[in-house]
Amino acid sequence: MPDSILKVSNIEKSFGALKASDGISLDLVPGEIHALIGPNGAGKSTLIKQIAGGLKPDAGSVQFLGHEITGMSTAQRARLGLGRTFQISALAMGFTVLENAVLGAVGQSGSVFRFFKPAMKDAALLARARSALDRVNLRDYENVVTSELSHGQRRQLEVAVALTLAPKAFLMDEPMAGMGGEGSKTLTNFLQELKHEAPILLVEHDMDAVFACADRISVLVYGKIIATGSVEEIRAHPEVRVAYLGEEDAA
Amino acid sequence: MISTKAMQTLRMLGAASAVALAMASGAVADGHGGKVKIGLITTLTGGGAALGVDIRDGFLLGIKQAGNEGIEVVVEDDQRKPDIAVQLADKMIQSEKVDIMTGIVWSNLALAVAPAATAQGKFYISPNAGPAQLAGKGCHENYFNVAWQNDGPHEAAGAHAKELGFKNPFILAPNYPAGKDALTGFKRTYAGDLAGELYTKLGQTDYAAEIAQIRASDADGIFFFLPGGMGISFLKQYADSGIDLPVVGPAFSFDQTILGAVGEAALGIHNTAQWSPDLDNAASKAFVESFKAEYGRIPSIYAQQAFDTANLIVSAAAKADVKDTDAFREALRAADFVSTRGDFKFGSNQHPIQDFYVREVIKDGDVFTNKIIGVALEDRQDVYAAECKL
Amino acid sequence: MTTLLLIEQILNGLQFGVMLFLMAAGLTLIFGVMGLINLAHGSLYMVGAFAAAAMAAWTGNFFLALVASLVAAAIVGALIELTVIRRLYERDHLDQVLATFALILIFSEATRWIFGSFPLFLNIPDVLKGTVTLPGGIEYSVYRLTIIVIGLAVAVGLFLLISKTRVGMRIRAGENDREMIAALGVDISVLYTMVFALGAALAGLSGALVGAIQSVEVGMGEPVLILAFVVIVIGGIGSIKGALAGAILVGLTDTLGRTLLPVVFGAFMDPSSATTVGSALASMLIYILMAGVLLFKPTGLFGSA
Amino acid sequence: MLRERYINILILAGLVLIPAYAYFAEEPFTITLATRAVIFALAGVGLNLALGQGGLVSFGHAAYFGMGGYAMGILASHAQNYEPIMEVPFLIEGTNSMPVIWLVAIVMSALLALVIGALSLRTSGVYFIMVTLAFGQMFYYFTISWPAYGGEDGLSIYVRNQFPGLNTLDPIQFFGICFVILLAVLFLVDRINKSPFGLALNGAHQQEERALTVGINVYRVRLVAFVISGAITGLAGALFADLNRFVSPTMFSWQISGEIMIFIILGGVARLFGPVAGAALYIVLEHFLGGLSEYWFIYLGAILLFVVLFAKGGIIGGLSKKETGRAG
Repeated sequence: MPDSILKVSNIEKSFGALKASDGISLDLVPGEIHALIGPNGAGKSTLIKQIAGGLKPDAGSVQFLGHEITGMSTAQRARLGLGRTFQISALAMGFTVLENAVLGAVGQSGSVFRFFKPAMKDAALLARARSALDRVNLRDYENVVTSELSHGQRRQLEVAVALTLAPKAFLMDEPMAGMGGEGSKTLTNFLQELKHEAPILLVEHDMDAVFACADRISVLVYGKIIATGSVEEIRAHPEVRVAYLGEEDAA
Repeated sequence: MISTKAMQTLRMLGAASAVALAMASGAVADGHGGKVKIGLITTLTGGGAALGVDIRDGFLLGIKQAGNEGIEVVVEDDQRKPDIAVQLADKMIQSEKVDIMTGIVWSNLALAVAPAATAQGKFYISPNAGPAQLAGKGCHENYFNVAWQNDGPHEAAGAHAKELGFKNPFILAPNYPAGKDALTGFKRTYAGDLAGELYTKLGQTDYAAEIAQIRASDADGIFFFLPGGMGISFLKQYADSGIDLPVVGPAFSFDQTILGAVGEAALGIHNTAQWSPDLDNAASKAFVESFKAEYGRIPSIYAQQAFDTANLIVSAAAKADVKDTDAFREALRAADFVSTRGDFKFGSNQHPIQDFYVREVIKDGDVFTNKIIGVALEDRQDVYAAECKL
Repeated sequence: MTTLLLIEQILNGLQFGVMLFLMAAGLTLIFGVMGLINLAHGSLYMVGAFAAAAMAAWTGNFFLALVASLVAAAIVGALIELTVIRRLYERDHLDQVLATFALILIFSEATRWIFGSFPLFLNIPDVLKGTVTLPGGIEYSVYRLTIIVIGLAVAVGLFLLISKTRVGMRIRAGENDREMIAALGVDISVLYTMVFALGAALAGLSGALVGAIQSVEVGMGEPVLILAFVVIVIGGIGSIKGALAGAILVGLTDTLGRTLLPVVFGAFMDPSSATTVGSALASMLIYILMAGVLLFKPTGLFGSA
Repeated sequence: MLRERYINILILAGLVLIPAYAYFAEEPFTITLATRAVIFALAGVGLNLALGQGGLVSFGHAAYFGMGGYAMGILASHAQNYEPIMEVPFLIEGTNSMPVIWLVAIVMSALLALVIGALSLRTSGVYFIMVTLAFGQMFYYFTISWPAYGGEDGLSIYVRNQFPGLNTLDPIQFFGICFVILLAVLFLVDRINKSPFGLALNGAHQQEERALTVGINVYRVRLVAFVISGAITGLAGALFADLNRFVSPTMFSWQISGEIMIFIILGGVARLFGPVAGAALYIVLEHFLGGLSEYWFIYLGAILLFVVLFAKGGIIGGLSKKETGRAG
């Protein structure tokens, strides 16, 4: 197995009596989509926050490209190349599509403290932003105000903004949420392509999508990873069937 | 003539029958014929508006009784903000082209406005504030004060404390320039031992901690200067504290604008001022009667000072044309008017040399007011006059 | 300074704190439940004081005056909630600040228009006048003790109201999830009007209580309002417990600061400058306290992130 | 957007033409009023950078306004009395040169904003509003009780400070100085708004998470914006002190903070010219309503309430029929 890009080792996080992360370890290797699934309340969002920044684990470590990032801020992790999309679109709704993408480019270029040259006239920033928009087919919408985009288009823009960072790995939180079957399929195909550029840690609720595109799956239940393996292995895993799939079927 | 705004005010206040007063100055426009335009800037909104309202009312009453057609008054509200006061002064000088400015209640506002007015060749005649700066080194030939230099009432209180036989009083005032001047003024004439000296926060409303300190000290009396709401709060809380030490203070916390709100808590307290509504002279009695008739309340010292200010201006206007600055200044200096406080004359720095009375708070029917019980200082001139080079 | 005096000053600090708590409780309750920052809370304090003064002047009865303050402030509170405040719940804090700032302007001048510029009279009732001797020989004002008792009673009452009653449950639910409570069939807008009126009534009550030993005048609410803000920021906005803790902390810091600091500086300065410097520092002390608390706990002592 | 641009030009034209008319009609007070509007506009433009672009609702900008004022007051009073400000460890003299005073005012208020901002920006939302308010109050009480520079009495400067080649006491010339500064600052702020920094600041206002996840250090961006904002408001304070030839602690009062916010909301939040239109309207209201009634604050309050509740975009928003004020 190739060296992992992202490595989470024995993370622990408690909120009072509740153990939200109970010795979690997982990794992400080049070229893969690693899906993280688990029922509601399993501790997925807590884990994401500890990987992306914003929440510091009580114990354990997070390593990214060989760097110890456990104590780093969200912004520092982003600058190292951790691209992220959100479950609920986190976009500047008053900005145009292009402005949102340029914002990503500004962050990537580290040119935040430039006060005089207009950002929307900076060729380098614009080129980077537009190429990201091209890849998600939003180039034609670049002058549309983001709040006027459809739900699916916002998900695409989320991905585009992450792309402007030229990330070394993606952390995607339910990118398929709320998308129709067609949109979901298109996005799945796109992710299959994208994973060769940078591996993707995919947190997803949509089982069909996960089974369709993941190379590996980890199952999180009550703050613990109960199984990691290929699609087939997970389908067959008895504990998973009881803990998770059983519930899903019942529901 | 009184400008429309002032006119409205007068009408608003129901000025149907003006009590005609035989003003000895006979201030009717005579041969000089020159018109006088007066700008009155005072506090009519927000905290402290009561003082400004009395100044305006007293002043307009004086002008009205003079019946001088040649005098016009423009009234503006400074909201107790120095920058607004300065702006209004600019307006009055630049647009209204007034000859004389007056009306300011507060020392800090006067310090902003008076130098600006005199620097532009106008007269400023203060009906209330008398900061030391303007009485001493910063005195100006076109600046007159008809009320007192700020230290005056405090010096009177100090003299009275000494006379009452205070051996070890506790003194307190807010921590701002006027507060410091107050304690300095008191100490100047009292000149004895102190049980304690406290500066409180400006605008403070709870004095439990200070009262506890007074109780714990071996003070035999109290002097305090806490103007406006601060004084009301202190007096109520002091009355409720069970401490029974004699209190003296300047009139500011025992004035007609405040007594109604303090009530019984102020009864019997000795305070010092240059005037009292019961002062025994014809001009004062006539003033109190006409003020009551006009506005339905007993005039405060602020109203009295403003009334005197108006009469001073009227008297000068009768003698000289305001455009002839030197002649008009001489006419003001002569102070040839019948003051409600009896004798009135200016010192070399154009601040009054006057008597300060000791007054006692009494209840007259169901109205709280003051009664003169003695004289604290006679013909007192402020100490800053020596520094004034006029 | 003797121990006895120190104890008395601590009592004074406590009483000042309790007074602030009455004001801060309503402010923090309204913020906690509706997420609204209400600058006009000081105006409701003023309304209470003026209503009490008017009632006392009319009937001569202090207890009727207290009732009047509660009722008047609650009614005015409900009225502004219905006309203005409820349009602000969904708005950002900037809008809330400005709209309630506008209400201050309107209330202050309208009060002056109705009652005139002169301060009003309101006094302590005869039964509460004078002092009692506490154990240890401290002579203390009965009225101030009464304020401490009323304040603590209000604190207990609020705790019980919120933790034990149905209305309290609704308040807590409203705090957490507006939609859920709406789904449960509770008319949330009625609930909000009630909570706002309750907060207003508390402000009115404290205005009347304080008005009896202070000055009832236009503009009396703003200095207290700012102190109440400091209190709830220190305590954690939205927390009644925090408001109580913050109020007492501010009360003690202010009272002890202004009595002790001049003494402390007197140890190495001449008395006159010690008083000056000490008083100057004392007037800034609570703000320094607040900055200190926020440095370590950016959401206040009992605040949640 | 185009329409907003015409409105902006109209506002500027009004600000030039009214004093010009007043100059020929010999009504110097109107020029003084216009100068006041321009200075308030400048203070508002400063706050608007933090508040409008950055979403940082500072209720304590009076601190910088006052700091700028006192920078002027202290320097000029020392120059007036021929006393150096300090001699040890090195000599600092007072000055009555406007450019020097402006520089000092900018630097001092920027430093103050750096300290207050560094502390306040650890908090957010209502805490931020109240903490900035409390810091402003702290300086208010400090200046009142600090005896060296007049305490509550403030400081009077008898002659307006000097600007090379101009007679600053002439109302129209002083107006010119203030107006040119306003134009320069408007230009500067417009550039900042459009720069990568402005994009990051506004982006962080709209969606903080997003700004963080693209690698932007939001805290530092906000702090820098806060410092620039404070510095501009401080410059306005220095000019205001020179307009009145007087400084006092009221420049630090929370009502001033409130008024600066009112200029922004009246004109339109996050619009470059919002504070300019708002300050001008405020001065007009103050002048005319103040003349109509002793109780004019009731009307001001009602107008403000109406704008906040029903006319969110302020004057410019109302005229350009565009609700949001994101300067793109």
